[in-house]
Amino acid sequence: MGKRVGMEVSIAAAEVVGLCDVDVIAAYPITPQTHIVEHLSELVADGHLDAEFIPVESEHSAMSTCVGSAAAGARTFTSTSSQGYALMAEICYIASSMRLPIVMAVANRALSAPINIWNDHADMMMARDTGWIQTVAENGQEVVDLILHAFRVAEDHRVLLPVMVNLDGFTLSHMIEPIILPDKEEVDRYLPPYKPKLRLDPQNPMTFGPVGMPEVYTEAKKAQDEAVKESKAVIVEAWQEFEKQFGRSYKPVETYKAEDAETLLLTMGSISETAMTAVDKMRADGQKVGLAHLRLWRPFPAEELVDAVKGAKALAVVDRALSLSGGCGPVCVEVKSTLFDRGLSPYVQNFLAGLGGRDVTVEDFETMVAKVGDGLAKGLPMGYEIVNARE
Amino acid sequence: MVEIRFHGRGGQGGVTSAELTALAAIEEGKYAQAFPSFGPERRGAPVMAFVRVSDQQIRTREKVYSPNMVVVLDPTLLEIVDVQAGVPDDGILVVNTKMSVDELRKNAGLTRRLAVVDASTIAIETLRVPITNTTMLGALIKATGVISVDALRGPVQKRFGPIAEKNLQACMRAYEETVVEG
Amino acid sequence: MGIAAEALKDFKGFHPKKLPEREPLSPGHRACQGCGEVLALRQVMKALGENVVVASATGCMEIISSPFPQTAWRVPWIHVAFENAAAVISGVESAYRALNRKGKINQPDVVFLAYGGDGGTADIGLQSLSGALERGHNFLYVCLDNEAYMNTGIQRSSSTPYGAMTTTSPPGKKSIGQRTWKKNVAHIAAAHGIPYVATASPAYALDLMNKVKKAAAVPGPAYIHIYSPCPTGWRHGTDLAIEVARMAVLTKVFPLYEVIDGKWILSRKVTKPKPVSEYLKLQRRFRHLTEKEIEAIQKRVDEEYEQLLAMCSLGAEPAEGEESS
Amino acid sequence: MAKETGIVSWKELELGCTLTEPGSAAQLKTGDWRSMRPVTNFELCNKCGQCYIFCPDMVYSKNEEGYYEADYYYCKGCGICARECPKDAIQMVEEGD
Repeated sequence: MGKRVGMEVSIAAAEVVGLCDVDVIAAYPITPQTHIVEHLSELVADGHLDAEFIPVESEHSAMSTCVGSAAAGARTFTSTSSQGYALMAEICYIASSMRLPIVMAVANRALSAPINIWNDHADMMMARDTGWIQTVAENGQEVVDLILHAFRVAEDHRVLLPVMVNLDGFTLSHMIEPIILPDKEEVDRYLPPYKPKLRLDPQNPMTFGPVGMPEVYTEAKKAQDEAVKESKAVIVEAWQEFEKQFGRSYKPVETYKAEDAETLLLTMGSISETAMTAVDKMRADGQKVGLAHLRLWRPFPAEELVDAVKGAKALAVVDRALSLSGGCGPVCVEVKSTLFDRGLSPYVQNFLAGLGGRDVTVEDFETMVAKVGDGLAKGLPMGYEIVNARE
Repeated sequence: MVEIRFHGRGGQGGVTSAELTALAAIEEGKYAQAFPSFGPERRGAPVMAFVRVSDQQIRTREKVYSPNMVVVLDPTLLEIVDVQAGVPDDGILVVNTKMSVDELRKNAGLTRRLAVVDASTIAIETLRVPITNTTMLGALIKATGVISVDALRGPVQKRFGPIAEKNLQACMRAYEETVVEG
Repeated sequence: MGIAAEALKDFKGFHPKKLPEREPLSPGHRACQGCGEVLALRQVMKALGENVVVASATGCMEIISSPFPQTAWRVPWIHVAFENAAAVISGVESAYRALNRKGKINQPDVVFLAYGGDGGTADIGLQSLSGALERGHNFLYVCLDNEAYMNTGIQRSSSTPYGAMTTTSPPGKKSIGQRTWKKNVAHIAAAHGIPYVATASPAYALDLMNKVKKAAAVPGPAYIHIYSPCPTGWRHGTDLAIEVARMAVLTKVFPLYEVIDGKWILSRKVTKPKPVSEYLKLQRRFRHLTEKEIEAIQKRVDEEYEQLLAMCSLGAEPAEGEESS
Repeated sequence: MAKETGIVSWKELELGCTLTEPGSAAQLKTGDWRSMRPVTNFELCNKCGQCYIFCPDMVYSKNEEGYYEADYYYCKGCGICARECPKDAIQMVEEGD
């Protein structure tokens, strides 16, 4: 059993990658991801991790190198943030389409302009349609657990898709907090050695990445879409196994005091913890408020979401990235679409909060809940607002 | 839950103070968070770092707005930073200064409970450098008891290696010399 | 002795009468009639053999060899995107290094090839190429230079020669066609201080194949810049690829040389060069050029060749009495 | 035939559309592209192999007597071989003649 220690979350992330017998790491520094790759390069330099650490010249090359490495059959890791993700985005689509089980930690950060190194979810939302599996951590322990989980899911032959583990930049990445790191035997028990299904091998030559003309592109995308959807069962199964072995439980959509809640907050990422504190406070005041928080962003857990929110009259959905001028933020789009498809129509308000490192406080959540209650009572139109934008 | 704010200058070790405090608390089996003020400030600029310590799991990712405890690592900051901002009435300020409590209260216009220690002198005499991070942890421990010196030992060893013992000496001497307002 | 020279000290070239029969790139590919680029690639692959992994940039050679559901590749091959073949092969090479070291595979002798056209090399892929060369991966990068973006319809690149007509450097009342001089990527590669750099031409097939064999034998990065005539884009007959490629060498337009451990070596000295006009007139992409412009090109070609000769002479022992005191 | 034409169900696609049959393009009859065909006069041929090494389409192969024979299944009729033959042993003739 691993020991509970205080450490920076980025260091813990690198440590668990080191425990996973990674073969190749290719990365380019960008704040706030840097501590993860710095520590990985130290682990390699000190001989604690037997891997190739490739200090590439850009994020585009980081992901390209990862694609080459994974196609050659190596367990492959990288990490980035924000603009770095934007630069590698082209290749992220290809990594997923080629079904390569790369694991990437993204220390979530806002996108320029204005340039801003602080946390929001613009980068992970840009990755929404790439076909990567995306999980979301709310604290340091979850970062460690989800990275370990990511390798197991990605490499499962029923899945073979890349996995992005999202952790809020600074708010998580630079936080020192208690972490239980698993020991090597525990990791080995949970994570079998990587056995590639297809591989670039002169003894069995294959052509990776052929031209897909109109006759096959549709089928290729259909197959990929099915694979991403089907991955959910394996993701859940791997979490169940994780709970059996480590005792910590994860679900695609998690809830907090939601059973009898009339109003639900819906969040994703580290603000979910603050939201729990807000729920406690409002519950103490006699309000029937609860929380649903997304652990899994892609594949989108529609059924689990419906189960979590179907009893609520009103939802306050918090987004941390904009879809400028669209009907609402990307999380809320998904929520509304899911509910509409099933004939559910609670009152939904969307709050764009915590942009570019702006704090999201307990008080902010209380205000959101009050606004939703007010809107529902008065029949105000549903929509979105950018929280705390000064007039 | 207690919240602590450290004021220092970039490069002086304020962030290290915060980290060591959290690590010591975790060593004691408590829950803790430590984080810097994530800014673009570079060496020399006034910076802050924060710590939360609790017996229960900490479920907030808010910034620290109302610290119960404030540690000022550099006396020159008193003139340029409102170190008392957000501190509740029953909060305490632990300040590196050559002044007495009374002098400090008068000169700096501080209204909260005070603890003072000449950490710069202790650091120079013990460590030969005016880096007061571990020294001020001795003062914090004396003034608040938020962590114990014993729990600090491990994290300091790990962080400072060969100079850990000297840092612990400075810490202990500050513990002895800190004057805490009644 | 440098690492390349050390690796090549017992080098044996191919015998012209006993070239390997293997065709790692199969027939049935869909290159244009008379394509000089696919011919160059065929020669490269014949030289490399089957124990190889290939990363391809987007471009003609990718499109013509891999449309689903058939592949012209008999060796493992990967195409990812336009600008990143060097980064992709970095990953493949590193994976093999790690997996061999960790005992997960036992394939220590695999050769790694990345190739791209001039667009994928001189323009959009230059950063990725530079990164891979600088990091010292053990691979060969081949630029198949047909001097424009042929795959997308003959647009100019930084490798398009001065005066050439392309669809984005059209000659007109205010333009003579391409207004810039060709970027020299072989020199850029050499500036990385890698063990092996060469230029080659499919018209000198044995020379090309021997250079590829050397590049594969050298540890660390190697770069070969291969002149690749494109009858479609250069507007010449489908039977002229070799003639044009040969003329490029004989007019000093495309000199053949090697840079081994930083030492520049001319592969063949052109002692009685033909006039550049002989080369230009074979291709309709140059037919709008006036005497004045042809003179300017001739001057530039002569200057660059003199520079190259000077660089090649640097490796020679200084003549007696020339030493400075 | 589905495999040759690529008209397949999404369920039949290999992972990531990877092609697992090496060199399957050799099935493609690029000889259909040709309007002129090279014909070698072996009486003039000196077996130098220029036609072989300069062919972009891997058309030529050595027969038992050491002469290079064209495989018209692949020959696109570019004419490089005829042009480069040092003995003028190869003539391009119109298809159908």
